Amino acid sequence: MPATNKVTNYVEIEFPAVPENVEFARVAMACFASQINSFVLEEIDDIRLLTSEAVSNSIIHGYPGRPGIVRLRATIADGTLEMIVEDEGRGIPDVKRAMQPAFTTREDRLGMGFTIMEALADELEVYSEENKGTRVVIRKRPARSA
Amino acid sequence: MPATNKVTNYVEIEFPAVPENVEFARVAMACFASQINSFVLEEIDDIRLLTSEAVSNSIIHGYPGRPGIVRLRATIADGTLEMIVEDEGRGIPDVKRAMQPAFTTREDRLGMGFTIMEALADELEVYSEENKGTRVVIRKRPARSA
Amino acid sequence: MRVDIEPLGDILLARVSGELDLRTAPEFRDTVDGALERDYRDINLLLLSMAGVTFLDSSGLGAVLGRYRRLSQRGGRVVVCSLPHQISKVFELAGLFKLIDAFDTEADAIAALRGGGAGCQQQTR
Amino acid sequence: MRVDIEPLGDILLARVSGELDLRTAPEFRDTVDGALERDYRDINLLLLSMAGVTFLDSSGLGAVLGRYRRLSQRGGRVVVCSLPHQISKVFELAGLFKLIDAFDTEADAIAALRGGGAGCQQQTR
Ligand SMILES: Nc1ncnc2c1ncn2[C@@H]1O[C@H](COP(=O)(O)OP(=O)(O)O)[C@@H](O)[C@H]1O
Ligand SMILES: Nc1ncnc2c1ncn2[C@@H]1O[C@H](COP(=O)(O)OP(=O)(O)O)[C@@H](O)[C@H]1O
Repeated sequence: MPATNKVTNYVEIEFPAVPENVEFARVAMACFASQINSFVLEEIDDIRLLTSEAVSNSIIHGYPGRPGIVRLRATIADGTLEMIVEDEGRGIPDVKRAMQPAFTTREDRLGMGFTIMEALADELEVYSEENKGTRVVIRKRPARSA
Repeated sequence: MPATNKVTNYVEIEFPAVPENVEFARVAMACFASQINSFVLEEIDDIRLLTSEAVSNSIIHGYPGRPGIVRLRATIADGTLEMIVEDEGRGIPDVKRAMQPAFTTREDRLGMGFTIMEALADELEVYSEENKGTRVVIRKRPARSA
Repeated sequence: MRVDIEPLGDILLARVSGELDLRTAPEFRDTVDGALERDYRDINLLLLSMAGVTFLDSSGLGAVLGRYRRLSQRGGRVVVCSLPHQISKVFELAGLFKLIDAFDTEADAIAALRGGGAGCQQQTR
Repeated sequence: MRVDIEPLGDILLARVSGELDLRTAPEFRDTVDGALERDYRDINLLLLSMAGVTFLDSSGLGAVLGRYRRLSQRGGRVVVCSLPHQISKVFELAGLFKLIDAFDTEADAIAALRGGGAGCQQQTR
């Protein structure tokens, strides 16, 4: 069914920033992404990982020890998946620095979330403003097009 | 983990009314519902079916031959799952009649969607207004509580 | 969703697997009708073998019932077999077993179709 | 997520399965630390056998690295084995193989831990 590659489709999802919802977000994104038939299983696994890293960051760093909401918007256009993960949390004062390998503001963490995302995404954009929130844009295309 | 039964959690999902998204809605609801640990596999299957019937109705009957949006809101409170499936479509002139077994306005269909939903849900409420839209509220509790 | 068609003399066996819903029902219909109307016009007994069906809702039932109506019109018959528990439950809820006979196995269904039996070996539900 | 603990003399074998993420990492940590600090205080070699792990992200890696740090402090050692391809990929991307040796099988890992080898039988990735 190569036709799906031209269809534009989207989903918008909103949920509270609690660890219970990270798995939900992964499953939802993996299922939505599989509408692009030319994604192979390993790419769907990459999408699960990308989702998990971005959503976990919003929960831990965006709303540390306080309630909040995470928004997820995924779009399929021209055979490319775009995922936007957004919070209205604490924000990142220095995005460039935050994206460096091993940089973390929590000592129980690795600081490798953004590094993993950069490795797996075709494109990664991070927009953030202190005390306003963070928006992570991830684009992924099938390596083998249909 | 019986604690999850007291947690209140929710997800809100929005997507275009196209057949491609029925499977997505099913998978998302099944995954979210499984946060209630005492649901057995057959009950999760029932939730997939309930979701499929309500979302398919919004797509076929709510927006016949035209684009539209379906909204899904699922909430977990006190160990009960509540799902709200909503469209801003054509609406149902006579809900009571529409819910009768074998009633359908499309001859290629069975008219058993609402009958199936009534059988599987603990509670089913249908609110509709002509040319405004339809809202289906489904509640389901695990038969064996945790 | 996938349909594998196999002619067994006077019977057309269609093995269905995957999810049969609003999205996939048209493909199911086209494959089965295509086989009956193009490749096997002399066959009017259809056996839908559903062991591999992982999901079916009322849109899927509608597609099954559509085949039943078409074949009934030309004096044929449709039966189903090997229904997983959840699929059997949907047939039951929708009252479809009143119209379409169900059997536990392909062999049972084939025997009944050839014997012209009314489906007394019907699957325990 | 599930951790099954089995003492093998001087080695504590922990077989991990399921999804290791932000939600399940605390349970993993508590189970492994509980075993090392309560039930098997004399053991300071930990083998994490991960054949059954179906998902792991940087929160899961953090939980693995936390056990490595704790055991290193008391002169112990942590190694991993039987990593599924996708899990191995996450370890690799995060550079964790620089700190933690990986082996193809439990037997390889046990031999290396007992021989005190530095991990030259490291899993091909
Ligand atoms: N959504 C977010 N809101 C606020 N800060 C964030 C967010 N995402 C990332 N950060 C900041 O960027 C740092 C690096 O993130 P990352 O590379 O994912 O590593 P880690 O999550 O292990 O700290 C975090 O420690 C945090 O300070
Ligand atoms: N979301 C909706 N919007 C408009 N009409 C609806 C909607 N859902 C159901 N209906 C009406 O109710 C009837 C019965 O629905 P249902 O029992 O699900 O059977 P079927 O979908 O097979 O027709 C439909 O034929 C349609 O006229």
